Amino acid sequence: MNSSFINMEFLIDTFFVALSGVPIALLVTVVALAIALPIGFFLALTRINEIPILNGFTKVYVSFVRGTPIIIQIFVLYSILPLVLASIFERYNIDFPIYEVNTLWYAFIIFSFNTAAILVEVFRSALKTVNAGQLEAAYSVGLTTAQAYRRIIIPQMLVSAMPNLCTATINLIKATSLGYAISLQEITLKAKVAANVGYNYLEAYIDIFIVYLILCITVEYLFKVFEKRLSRYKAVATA
Amino acid sequence: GNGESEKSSGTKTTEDGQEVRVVKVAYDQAGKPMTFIDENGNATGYDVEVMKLVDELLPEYEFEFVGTTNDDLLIGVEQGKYHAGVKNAFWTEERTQKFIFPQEFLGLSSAGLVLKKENENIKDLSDFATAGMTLAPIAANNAQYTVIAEYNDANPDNPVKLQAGEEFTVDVVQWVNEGRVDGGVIIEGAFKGQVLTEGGPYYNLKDEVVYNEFAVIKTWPLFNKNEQEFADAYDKALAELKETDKLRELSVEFYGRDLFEVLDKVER
Amino acid sequence: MEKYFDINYLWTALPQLVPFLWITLFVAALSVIFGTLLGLIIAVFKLSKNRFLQLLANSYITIMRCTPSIVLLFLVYYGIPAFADSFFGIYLQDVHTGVFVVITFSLQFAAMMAEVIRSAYLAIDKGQYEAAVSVGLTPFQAYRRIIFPQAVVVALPNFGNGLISVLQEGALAYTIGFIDIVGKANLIIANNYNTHALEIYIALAVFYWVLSVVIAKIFELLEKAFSKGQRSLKTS
Amino acid sequence: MLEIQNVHKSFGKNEILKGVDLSVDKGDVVVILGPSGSGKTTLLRCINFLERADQGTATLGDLKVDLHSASKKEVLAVRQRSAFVFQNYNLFNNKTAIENVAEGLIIGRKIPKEEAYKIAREALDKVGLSEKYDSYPSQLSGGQQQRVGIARAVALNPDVILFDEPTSALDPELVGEVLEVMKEIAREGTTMIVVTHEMQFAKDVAKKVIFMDGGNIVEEGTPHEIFVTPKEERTRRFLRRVLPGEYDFEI
Amino acid sequence: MLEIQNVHKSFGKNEILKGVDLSVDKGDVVVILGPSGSGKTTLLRCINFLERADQGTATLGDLKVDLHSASKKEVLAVRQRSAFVFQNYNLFNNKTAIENVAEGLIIGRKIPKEEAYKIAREALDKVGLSEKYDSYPSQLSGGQQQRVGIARAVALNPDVILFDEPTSALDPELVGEVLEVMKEIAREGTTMIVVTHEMQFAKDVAKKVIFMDGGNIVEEGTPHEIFVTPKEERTRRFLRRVLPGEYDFEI
Ligand SMILES: Nc1ncnc2c1ncn2[C@@H]1O[C@H](COP(=O)(O)OP(=O)(O)OP(=O)(O)O)[C@@H](O)[C@H]1O
Ligand SMILES: Nc1ncnc2c1ncn2[C@@H]1O[C@H](COP(=O)(O)OP(=O)(O)OP(=O)(O)O)[C@@H](O)[C@H]1O
Ligand SMILES: [Mg+2]
Ligand SMILES: [Mg+2]
Repeated sequence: MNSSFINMEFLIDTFFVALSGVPIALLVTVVALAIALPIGFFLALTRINEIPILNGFTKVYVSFVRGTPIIIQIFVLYSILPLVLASIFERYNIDFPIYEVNTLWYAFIIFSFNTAAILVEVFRSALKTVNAGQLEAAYSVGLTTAQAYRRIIIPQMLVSAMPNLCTATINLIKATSLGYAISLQEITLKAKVAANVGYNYLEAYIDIFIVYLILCITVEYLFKVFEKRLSRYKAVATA
Repeated sequence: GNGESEKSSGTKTTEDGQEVRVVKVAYDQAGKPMTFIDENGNATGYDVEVMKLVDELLPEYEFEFVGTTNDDLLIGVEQGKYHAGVKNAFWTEERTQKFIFPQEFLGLSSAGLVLKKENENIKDLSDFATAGMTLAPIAANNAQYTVIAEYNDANPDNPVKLQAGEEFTVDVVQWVNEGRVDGGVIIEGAFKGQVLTEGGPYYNLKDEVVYNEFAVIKTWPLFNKNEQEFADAYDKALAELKETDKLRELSVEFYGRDLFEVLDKVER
Repeated sequence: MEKYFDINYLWTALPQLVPFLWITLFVAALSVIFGTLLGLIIAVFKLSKNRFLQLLANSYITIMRCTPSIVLLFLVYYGIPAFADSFFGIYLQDVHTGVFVVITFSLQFAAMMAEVIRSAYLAIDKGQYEAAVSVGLTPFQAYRRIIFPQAVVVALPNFGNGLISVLQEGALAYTIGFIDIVGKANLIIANNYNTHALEIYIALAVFYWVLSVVIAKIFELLEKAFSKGQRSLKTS
Repeated sequence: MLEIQNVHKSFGKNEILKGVDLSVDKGDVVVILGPSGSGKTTLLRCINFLERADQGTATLGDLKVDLHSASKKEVLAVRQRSAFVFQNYNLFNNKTAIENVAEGLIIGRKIPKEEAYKIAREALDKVGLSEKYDSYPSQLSGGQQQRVGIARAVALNPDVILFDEPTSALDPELVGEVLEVMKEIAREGTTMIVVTHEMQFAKDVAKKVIFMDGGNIVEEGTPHEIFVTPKEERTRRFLRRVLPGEYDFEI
Repeated sequence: MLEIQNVHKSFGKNEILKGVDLSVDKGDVVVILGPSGSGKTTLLRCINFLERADQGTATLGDLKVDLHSASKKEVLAVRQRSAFVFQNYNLFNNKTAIENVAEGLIIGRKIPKEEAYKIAREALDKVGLSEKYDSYPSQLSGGQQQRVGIARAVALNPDVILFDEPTSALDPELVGEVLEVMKEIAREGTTMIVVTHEMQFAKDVAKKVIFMDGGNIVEEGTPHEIFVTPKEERTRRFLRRVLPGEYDFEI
């Protein structure tokens, strides 16, 4: 065993550097989810109810997001967005300092854009698991559609959506690691910057690995707890 | 690094019975004009061409050039996957713990700021910092990052806002011209290739942006820690080369300028 | 923005990228083959009654699930040779980069497939197995002739999704110097002094998009072909 | 009380209901019989707007609506005056028995929570589920679930309750308990339209029996008229198939 | 023909079968009755090794096996001499009707393909499905599916066929067709053990009726003994709940 191979001191120091990127990674995750959840749900409804134009739009949108690597999405949006906005602002003489916008905003937009498309599919399949009879029963006792969704359909749908939501969240957290490409001050970038000084890349990647592992396992655990609470009503039928 | 890897490097015997050691020299395949792959798929660039000259002077070695990425080059040379690597690397104290820096530097690199024409008066980093300007992100594994970071360490009261990013997402010249940032760090050769060469991608911007050199820096090949012998051989060859005009010619070919003329002003 | 966006870069990039498409597909195909085999083993572990094997399978799946591909890629690429060297004195530095790429994505695909295979297996009603043995088939015959063909149908859509995602993860392989379609795109960009990357990346996106649509279509057809006799899931 | 006129309904090119008329007086129980696919379920669903009819009207007390073009408000009004008991219960899976019953009262009828729960408890007591207030549907047997379904309908105190084969998803042994509850409710004077194959129930409880086939009402009359002296050959053929050979029907 | 002795089976701490003995003579039909949860299904499943009993023996002709510790070879031997008709059919979803019937013959019994298909066709003809050879289960009605299930069992020409509530998943109108087929097969002299709630069938066909409760055989006898003059109070209580009030049993 070659002890000089891994620099323990650096490994430990950089662990904390990597850890300091966690708040940003989580912030991006939470904001992206907060934006993507309602949009994803709304678009899922347009798919299920086959609303003419929106349905087609959603299909293309989802197929693009699922069909192309996220790193490419990040890059394309990061390049195009300011160009498009700048030329729009120019045309309408809006004086907005588009280039002084913090990268964090790009991260919010990009990851929301991506996550919303993923959630469309999550919600669509979850909605399908709720028996149509539930909606009919709600109607039959005099609930309106909105009331029926809020009180009966969504709580049940969430339960079957939970595992996929968990996966989507974990994938989102992992995807923020690609935020390094747009200078997002998250885990990977921080560790890599630290590694650059002495070229301690292997150590840095081990640290990144550990941080993500802790982060994602925690998230996984929280989801499990939440799922259990949500699905109380599914209590094993005692025959 | 470790001892065993040495055994594995191949050896060949030439017709006249001499033992020839095959060594792998990695280069950053995306580092035009220092190191890159030309249209025919061959390794070239200033650093690579110098190493080819070195190879010619070292009959006991045969160089095998391996194109790769920055990150891989650094780790690969450190681990011994490659025996040496060229990537327009600058010297830092920390790096000497991981790699052998030879006695003789490989070449010179002119680093400067890309600015809009109207900001021509910004001559160096301290002007830039004083003006409170924004700098395009630099890849964390790029030596330019270290240069700026070192400037900031030396001038804690007038630092440049430094951001790490990724090479391929930042189109420096375009960003400056758009106004997305006020300035960006660039190597002179790259600037000339993009903007000043007819047919270059941003030749149309030649009157819009300027290049203001702030430093000329020595660049080094990196050797694996166990390759002292190889590094010594390199030193011998390079000293020989510096007696000739060959390096100057390559500098003109790839950077459009003989940087050795300003060698006495180079600080690091 | 016309100044910056020059569609010519896109057109000239397309034909240059095509020859590298097959490398991307080749890597994905190998990863899918090895990943499926490994995934099958892990699924069997997870379905087994042995607590230790279950733990092993669960840990494997969790770790793979929680590791960003790029991190896994680097750990495999640098970790395996270092490990082999330090502990066994085996020299792996000459091994082609592609091998590490395939290992990485096989490991990842296996975790995905383990879950796909497991849930497909569980989706088949136990009664099918019971009916098979009750007419005198051996357990092995029952799996091969009755359970397996039905489970394949269930697994197909998820398998297709997994395939698409492996293709996409492959986009990160260039970071260790692997020249597939993304690597080639990066070389083209480098040869333009890192300019006009946007056009090249859009060209890439087009490739990936078309590819994924084609794959999804193929799997839809496969599913239809394989599911003769299956009830359509439309609930009346 | 409830009068339905000229209900037409097609799915695609299939005409399922071909102009059905039906009237129920207050407090009466009407049983609908008919072979599978004859349109019994569809008729009930059209009355409650779970399907939109192509044509037809419904008069519920003083409320007259067009079954094809009723406004959202009218639909809600009809639903608040009627209740539906489903073949497969359709209890809200995410709510306990008492919440299931109270839901329509609190949200649909805007009855204060406390009062709603009081009504819900009474309804559950009536169907013999005093012990099961806080059980989720998944913790109840089929017969218990259907009794919650009935309590949910009864609690709304609707003008009419529509039952769609309420016992056909139950194990044979559990059928009895549900029929018993239904008889009890009928005895209290609730207006009911019941689709069922339970002849004994029809005989004991129905004021009127309707035989449907192919989207039309073929014959209607008292249980005695339909079971013992059916006029139509189609009715006779159907009864012969459904009633066991030795079934000796006496009224 | 088939003799079962002292079968014990527990799931966890629940003892489901508490030492059941049973014997069937060649060509006889035995009907097993009993409340839900009494262990009827478990008993049949133990005989066919779909569950491993904790204790017990079975003698099938000259083959005697231990229900707890039989070897793989013995299990296969028992399964090849017996057949099982499942409550919910369990047809192979990925195979057509005729493939369903032929599968066991070709793969299990190693009968040449052509001959197997000939046998399969005959079996399907016997249950009245000559038109449906190439239909997949999803294209058949419940009654038709169950008839394929019976054909699949009959084609194997087993020493005994085990039926587990073969009509209870069927719509009331479809029950008749399946019972008819079963009667026909019984008449041909096939040995059968049938768990069912169809009293009429038991009355018409059974040589012996067995009443189980709580994992034990409570009473057994001819249909007349069990239905008309049951000795045990538990039997009487059960029959009262299952048979309609006015059911007038005559033998
Ligand atoms: N949503 C629908 N789309 C298309 N056809 C339908 C739909 N709902 C019902 N049908 C068809 O309408 C016909 C009548 O159905 P309905 O459920 O009303 O019959 P039913 O008398 O209730 O029969 P059952 O006794 O089997 O419940 C059937 O042929 C059925 O296939
Ligand atoms: N795999 C199992 N694990 C645990 N308990 C089981 C299992 N299978 C059956 N049981 C239990 O064994 C008891 C008897 O079940 P069994 O299915 O044999 O009853 P049955 O007489 O066939 O009833 P039914 O008429 O409802 O089909 C039930 O209480 C059931 O819950
Ligand atoms: Mg119906
Ligand atoms: Mg049973």
